[in-house]
Formats: sequence, structure tokens, C-alpha cells
Amino acid sequence: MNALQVVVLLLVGAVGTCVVAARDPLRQAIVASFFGIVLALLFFVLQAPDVALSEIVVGAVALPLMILLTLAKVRGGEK
Amino acid sequence: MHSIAPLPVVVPLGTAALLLMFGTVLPDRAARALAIVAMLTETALAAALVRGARAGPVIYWFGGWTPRHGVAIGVSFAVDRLGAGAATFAGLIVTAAALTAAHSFKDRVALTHALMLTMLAAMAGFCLTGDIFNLFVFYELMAVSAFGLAAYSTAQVTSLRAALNFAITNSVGAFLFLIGIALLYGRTGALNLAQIGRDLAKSHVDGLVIVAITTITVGLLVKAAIVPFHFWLVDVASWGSLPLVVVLGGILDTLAVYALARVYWTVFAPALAAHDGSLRGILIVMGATTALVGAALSLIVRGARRVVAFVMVSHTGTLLVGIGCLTAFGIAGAAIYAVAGGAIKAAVVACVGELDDDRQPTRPLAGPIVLLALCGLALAGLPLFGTALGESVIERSGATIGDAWIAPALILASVFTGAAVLRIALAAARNREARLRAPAVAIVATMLVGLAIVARFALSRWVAGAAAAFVASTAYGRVVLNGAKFASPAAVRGVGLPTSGAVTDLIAVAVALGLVAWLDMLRPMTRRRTAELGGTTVGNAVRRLHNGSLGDSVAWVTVGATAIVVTLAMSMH
Amino acid sequence: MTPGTRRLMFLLTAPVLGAVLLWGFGGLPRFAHHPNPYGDVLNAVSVPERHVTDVVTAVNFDYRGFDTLGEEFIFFASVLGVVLILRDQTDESPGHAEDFATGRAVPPTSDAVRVLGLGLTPLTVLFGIDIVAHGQLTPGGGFQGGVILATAVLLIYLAGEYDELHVRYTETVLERAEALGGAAYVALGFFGVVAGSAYMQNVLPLGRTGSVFSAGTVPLINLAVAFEIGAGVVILLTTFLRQTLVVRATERRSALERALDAGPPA
Amino acid sequence: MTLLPYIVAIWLLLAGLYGIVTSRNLVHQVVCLAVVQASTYVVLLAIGYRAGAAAPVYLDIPAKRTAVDPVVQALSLTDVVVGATVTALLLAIVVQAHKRTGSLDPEDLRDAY
Repeated sequence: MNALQVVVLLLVGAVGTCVVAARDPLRQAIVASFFGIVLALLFFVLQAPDVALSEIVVGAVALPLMILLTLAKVRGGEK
Repeated sequence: MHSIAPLPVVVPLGTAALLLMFGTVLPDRAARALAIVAMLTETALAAALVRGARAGPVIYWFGGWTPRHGVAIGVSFAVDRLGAGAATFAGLIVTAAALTAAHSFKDRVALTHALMLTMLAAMAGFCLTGDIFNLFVFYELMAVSAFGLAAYSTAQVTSLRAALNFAITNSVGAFLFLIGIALLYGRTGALNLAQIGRDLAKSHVDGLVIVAITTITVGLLVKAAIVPFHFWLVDVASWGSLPLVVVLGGILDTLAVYALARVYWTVFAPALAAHDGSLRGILIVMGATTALVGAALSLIVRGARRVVAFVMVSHTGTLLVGIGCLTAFGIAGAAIYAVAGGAIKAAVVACVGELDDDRQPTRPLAGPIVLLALCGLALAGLPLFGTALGESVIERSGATIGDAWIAPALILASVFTGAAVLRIALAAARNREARLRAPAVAIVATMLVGLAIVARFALSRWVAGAAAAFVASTAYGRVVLNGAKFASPAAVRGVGLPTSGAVTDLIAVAVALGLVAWLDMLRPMTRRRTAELGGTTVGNAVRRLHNGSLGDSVAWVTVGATAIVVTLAMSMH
Repeated sequence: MTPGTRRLMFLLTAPVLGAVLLWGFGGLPRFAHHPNPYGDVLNAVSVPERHVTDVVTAVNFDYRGFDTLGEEFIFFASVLGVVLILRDQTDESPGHAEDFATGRAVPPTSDAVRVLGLGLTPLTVLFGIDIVAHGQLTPGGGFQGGVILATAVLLIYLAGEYDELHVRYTETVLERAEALGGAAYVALGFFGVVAGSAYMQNVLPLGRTGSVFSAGTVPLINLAVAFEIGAGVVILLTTFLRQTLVVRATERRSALERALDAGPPA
Repeated sequence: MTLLPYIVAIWLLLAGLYGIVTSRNLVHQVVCLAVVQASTYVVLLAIGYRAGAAAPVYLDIPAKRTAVDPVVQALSLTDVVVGATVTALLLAIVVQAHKRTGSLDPEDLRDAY
């Protein structure tokens, strides 16, 4: 295992923890998007470019977008 | 015969796509009819596969990728009689659900029926597949289709909560299952069930094997709603849309137990050999606990659908005892019990849905009340029904492996669940306001009750042989990987089932009737009001435990998984 | 259970579960030195047998193409589920797109955003098509390309204004496109059956390795997947967008009404 | 050190589960489920990785070159799709639940006893 992999793995663990620890959903959505990017990076260093690409489009773009839309709806309803 | 193997999956999937394509231009009736035709086609195709597999499993390699030097490189279906039988039964239950769906699904009918079709396709694939990752794919397809249907009544917050509970708990279960698959792949480099089994037998039973067994078992037990993983099922059965609950009670949780047996016999049985005692103990104890807890709570709780929810929990527990015996007889008993009990539960749900309805009365209620009473008797163990035969076969196989306590435990569970359903019938008979609205439901429920009787006589002929073929791991592996002829004399010859103890069954029915009479007729009115333990400490504790909290369900999954893995590790290692 | 009890229960058992899981993972071959016989076989045969250079695509759409059929229908089912769950309720009506939080109309999209959005759209579309078309050659394929194409459609929304009527019309078209993708995947499987062999068998001419039209049915399945995923993701995003911008309760509902909705306790 | 990927995976699994168990916000709870799922990606890809091997794309590498396992990558792709779809479904349910209760706290969804 090379140093880059170790660093990225630890980063994945740390950012994943931040996603859970971010109790405010709006902040969490942004952290989650970052988590998607870090995961994609991990997949890239594990020589999985296909999975990395889908993690970027899904985890870093599509899902955070849906979370933000949900939050927008929900906050609108709260007046 | 080989060529039709993919069709039970492909036909419903294709029809689902067509329904979405023409959903906006098709009249609702036409969409419904198209869906039902596809469901019946699946049933017929699966039934043809039961015949086709009578001389041994039918192996179908998708993409024509047959194994090379005994190494699988593609995905296969490995269709045996029991699997094809389960796929046939799934078709019947989903058809029954669709026939009763007219009053539950009014908006976007084509979409709801498309989801029922993807769910059916997933069930068929789940029953027929010979590949563990393919099993996972169908596990998820089944679940995702069901989530949308569970949340259909979006005006009801409880139904939304039930769907959330369902989706979150089942997803956690699915991830555990996937971790198990990854572990097995890491050890053997294979995804084909037979190949994993063959390679696993070469290594010794170590931490990896124990953890893989645990994660896969927990993933399936969550789906089967075995105590303490049952909270989501109680919520969905109480609040989910009716057609989904018909499917849930009829087959969905049963299939998870089926898959557990499939994975055990193809993957773990060759490797475990001498160690299987610990797994057997865990499965039987969990099954019996579930059967008893579900049965006891079905007598305690209030509300017809809630009662039925706990009857479902109890039943899956009994099934798990049958599978957990890890013998061919246990599987044979469970198969009969699954068909007869599943049909009965589906009928109960359909009838109870009628009672809940507050529409204008059109006809007297006699139909559903009589049907509910019959279902209650069937659950209590009236020898006319397949439930009684299945249960007695499970009890015998329990006694054969030295667990004589299983028989009284299961009989007690059936007395309680039977009494619980009889009480619903009694309450409905007393409530003069209630009326039956649609004759369709009564017809479907009658056919389901009939199926439970037919199962008693038709299944007992071939199920022992089918079960013997199911457990013939080595012969199965040779057929899948080497294209050999199926060599299992016991399976081909067929084996007689132990006969049912009719006297015990009749006593059980009498006790159930007595229990109902005592609870709801003989006791003074004031005591009867508290019969449901509404205000008592026990009743409150039970309800507080089943209050639909999402976090609770997941916490229990963690606790249950830990308990299972620690027990297995200590007894095997 | 109270939140405290539940948390305590979890914290007492989770470390044990973690430790036991780690014990199980310890039984795997050493990291980075796995034998992976299955993967090695496929790596060796994909290029000569299937004329596919991206082996992951060969696994997805050929060797294990049946899994991917299931996967596409998982996606299909969840889009149907979202559409069902977020369908218009009897107590809701679509209104004019307005800023929900303040009750004001949505400020018109600024020209800068519009130009940027419209400028980015063709680029995104090209990128998406590129990813789809080279599915069997380079990383990416119908799934990734489909999501990217869906994002391009969303850029148009960002650049323009949200027009309710227009969306109602496109929803039907999108649902048909998604269904077409799913149906095409199912139908492509029958090519093998028609040719007298197994379902999902890749029977079309394999072409020259490295060209866009190589690998037989693989690029066709890829295209079907791109269709389904692309349309599906647009449906998902517009359904959520519609909830945010347009749908509101016809009248403010009182707490009592909500309680009545919940029905009697069990 | 060679167990590090699995330690990270187990950590993500348990951290995500902790988030689900203790969450007081439905959107937060749903995103925590995605963290649980991330653990499965890490496990799968770690199992398929091989030191010094290339990505399984034979476009610009020689045919004899060893590559990492493509099978687990295909499995992870399916897993990513499954995760995204389940999250979308859950968010849709959350939107409806919020319309009905005006709250995002899972505790407000329980039966009150």
C-alpha cells in the first residue's frame, strides 16, 4: 500500500465521520458532496476509474442536488 | 425447457416497461388487465419450469457463458423444483394482490402495477438464480419496488413512516448481505453459489467464514422480519397499502427464509459439515422465539391489521424453525407451510382490508366473516389445511434432530395466531355496521383459502423429493459447474412424509376456540375491555417498543447481528 | 425506547460488532495481493473474445449483463416510486412558480446565468455523448453518460424559467423515454435467443477492437442504459424541483387536520 | 497496515449506523444511510486491488499487463446505482412526511404513547 492510498483512505474515514457529525442538513449536504469527491479519489487510486466517474456524477453532483432540493422544499414549508 | 428459464423474470420486466410507456394513454382497466395477464404468464412459465426440473436442476447460462474448467464466468439460473415452485406461488400471490388492488390504487394505476410487476420479476429471479450477486440484485429490486408501494398512501403520515422504516432497515440489511458476498468473493474469487460452495469446502471454518455466514444470515433475517428485526414489518403491515401487505404476508418475507436455505445448502453446507450444530441452534431458537413472541403479541394488540402483522411475524418464525433444522424434511415441511400459510395470510389481509373500509354498504358482510373464521381455523391447525401438515412435518423434523420442545412451542404459536384471527372474525360479526363492498375480494380470498387446502393434498406428493434434491449440494455443484447429470437417488425416488397427528391438531383447534370464547364471550364485559391489555403495563411496554421509531429498528439490527456473530464465533471457534 | 436508551444500546454493541467484523476481514488474503482468479480470466479474454478494451464495461454489459438488467430495473422502480410518492395530492394544486419562502415571484434569471447555462449545455451534452459512445473503450458508459446528459437538461432549466405547462408535457415524454430504455434492454437480450442461443448472448458482429462500433451488442445496451438513466435522472430532478417551486397545499392546514390525517392510533 | 481499508470500511459502517440511530433529522438520517453504503464500496474495491496493477482498461496498456479485478468494479457500479436510487426514494418520502407533520424530527413520526 502506498502513501497516497493511506492518506486518501484516512481522508475517506474522516470526511465520512464529518458527514455523520454534521447535524445541520444544509451543511451536511455540502460535506456529503465533498465526501463523494473524496470517495471518487479513493476509487481512482484503487485503479477503478469507472466507479470513480460514477461516484463523481452521482455522489458529488446528483445526490447533493436532490438533497438541496429537498431542503429547499422543506424550508419553504416552514415559513 | 431450458429456453424458457429467463422468461419468468423477463416477461414481467418487459410488461412493466410497456405499462410506463403507454400508461398515460391506456385506460386504467386495460393497464390492470395487461399487468394481470403478465402475472399469470409468469405463473404458468414458472409452473412449466417445475415440471422441467423434475429430473434435476435446469441450468441456464446468460449470454451463453458456460463455465470453463469448472470456473463460472457468467451468471446462471439454477432452477430446481422448489425454486420454480416458489416462483409459481409468488405469481399466484401477486396476481391475487393485483386483483384486490382496484380500491387501493386509484391514482396512476399503470405505475403501481408496473411496480408490482418489477417486484414479481425480482421474486422470480430471487427463486431461480444460481449466483449470489444476482441474488443481491433481485433482493434490492424486490425491496425498491416494495418501498414505493408501501408509501402509496401519501396522505397518511403513518404509512410514510412505515415506508421509511422499511427502506432504511432493509437497506442496512442489504449492505450487511453485500459485505458477506464481498468476504466470500475475497476468499474464493467466485460469485456462483455452487463454485463458492466447492471452494469454501477446501478451506477451514475461520473468522471470515463465520462473519460471512452472520452478515448474510442477518441480511436475510432482516428481510424475513425475524425478532428482533421485525419492527419494520409490524409498521408496514399495519399502515402500508393493502396490495403490498397481501404480497408481504403471502410471500415476501417467506422468500428471505427460502434464500437463507438456498445459500446455506449451496455455499455453507459443504464447508460447515461438523460445525452446523451452532448455526442450527441459533436459527431454531430465533425461529421459535419469533413464532412465540409474534403469536403472543397477536393476542395482545388492538386493531385488526396490527393483529395480522404479528400473525405474519409468528409465521415466518415457524418457517425459520423448519429451515433451521437443516434437514430435507425440515425444508419439505417449511415449503408446505409457506404455501398454505402464505395463502391464508394473504386471504386474511384481503378480508381485513374490507373491514377497514368505510364506504357505503352494498352487501352483507357474511363472506369475509366466514372466510376469516376459516382462516383462523387453518392457522390454529385444522387438519384439512396445509398449515397443519406443514407444521407437523416441521415438528417431526425437530424431534428427529433431538429438539422435542419444538412441537409444543409451535403448537402454542398456532393456537394463539388462530385465536387472534378468530377474534377478528368474531368482532366483525358483532359489528353490524360493517358491510362488504366488492365481491372480487371475497372471490380472491376464497380461492386463496382453497389453495391452502389444495396444498395439503397436492404438495405432499412431490415436496419430499423436491426437498431432497434441494439439499443435494454435491450433485447440484456437479450439474452447475461440470454439466454432469443430476445424481441424487433420494430426490428422484421421492420420500414419504411423516404423517400428521390429527388428534393433536384437533385438540389445538379446540383450545383456540376455547381461548376465543373465554377472552371475548365468557369473561365479564369490564374484563373484556382490558382484554387487549390496552392500559396495562405489558400492553404499554409492547406498544412503546413498536412505536415505529426508525432509530430503534436499526439499533435492534446492530444488537441482533452482534448477538448472532458472537454466539457463532464462540460455539464454532 | 428513549433516544438515550437507544444510543446506549448501540454504543454497547457496536464496538463488539466492529471487532468481530475486523476478525472476519483478517481472514482475507493480504491487501493488494488478492488472487482474484475470476477477474484475471476476464481481463485476459475480454479483448480477444469481445473486442472490448474497458473490461468493466464487458463485465457489466456482457459477461454479467443479466445483473445489469436487474440494476437498470432497480433504477426504473425507484423512479416510479418517486413519481408515485410525489404525485399531486388532492389537497394540493400547482401554482405559479414563486419563491416559496417569501411569497414573492421568482426573480427573473439574470442574463449572465442564462448565457452561462446555455453556453455550458452543449459542452455538457457533448461530454455526456462522448462518455456514452466510448463505453466499451474507456472508463464510463451508459450510466455515467446518462447522468451527465441529465445534468445538461437541468442546466437548461437553470438558464430558463420554470414553466409548469411545459413540464407537464415533458414528463410524459420523459417517462416514455425511460420506459423505452428499459424495454430496449429487455429486447436486446432476445437477440441471442433469436440467433438460437442464450438470452443476453452477444451475437452481433464484434467489429474492430478500439472502434466506437465494436463489441457487438455492448454499445447498443450502453445506449439503452444511457436513455433510461438520462430520462430517469431528469424525471427525479424535475419531480423534486416541481415540489420546491410549484406545488403547495391549497390552504394552510391546521394541526387538527394533520392529526386527523394520521388516523387513529394502532 | 494491510487491514487499513477494512478498518476504514468498518468505521464508516458503524459511524453511519450511529448517525441513523441517533439522528433527529430525517434528511440527516437518509444521508447517514449513504455513509453506511460507502463502506461496501470500500470493501469491494479493496478486495479487487492489486499492488502495481493497472486499471482494467486495455486501451493504452499492453495486453499482458496485470490489471486489478474488473468484477468487483462492476459490482460496485451496481452498488452505486442502488445507493443513489434508494436515497432518492427516501428523500421523496421525507418531503411528503414533512408536508404532513411540518417536522423533520423522526421522533415526531412515532406513535405517541
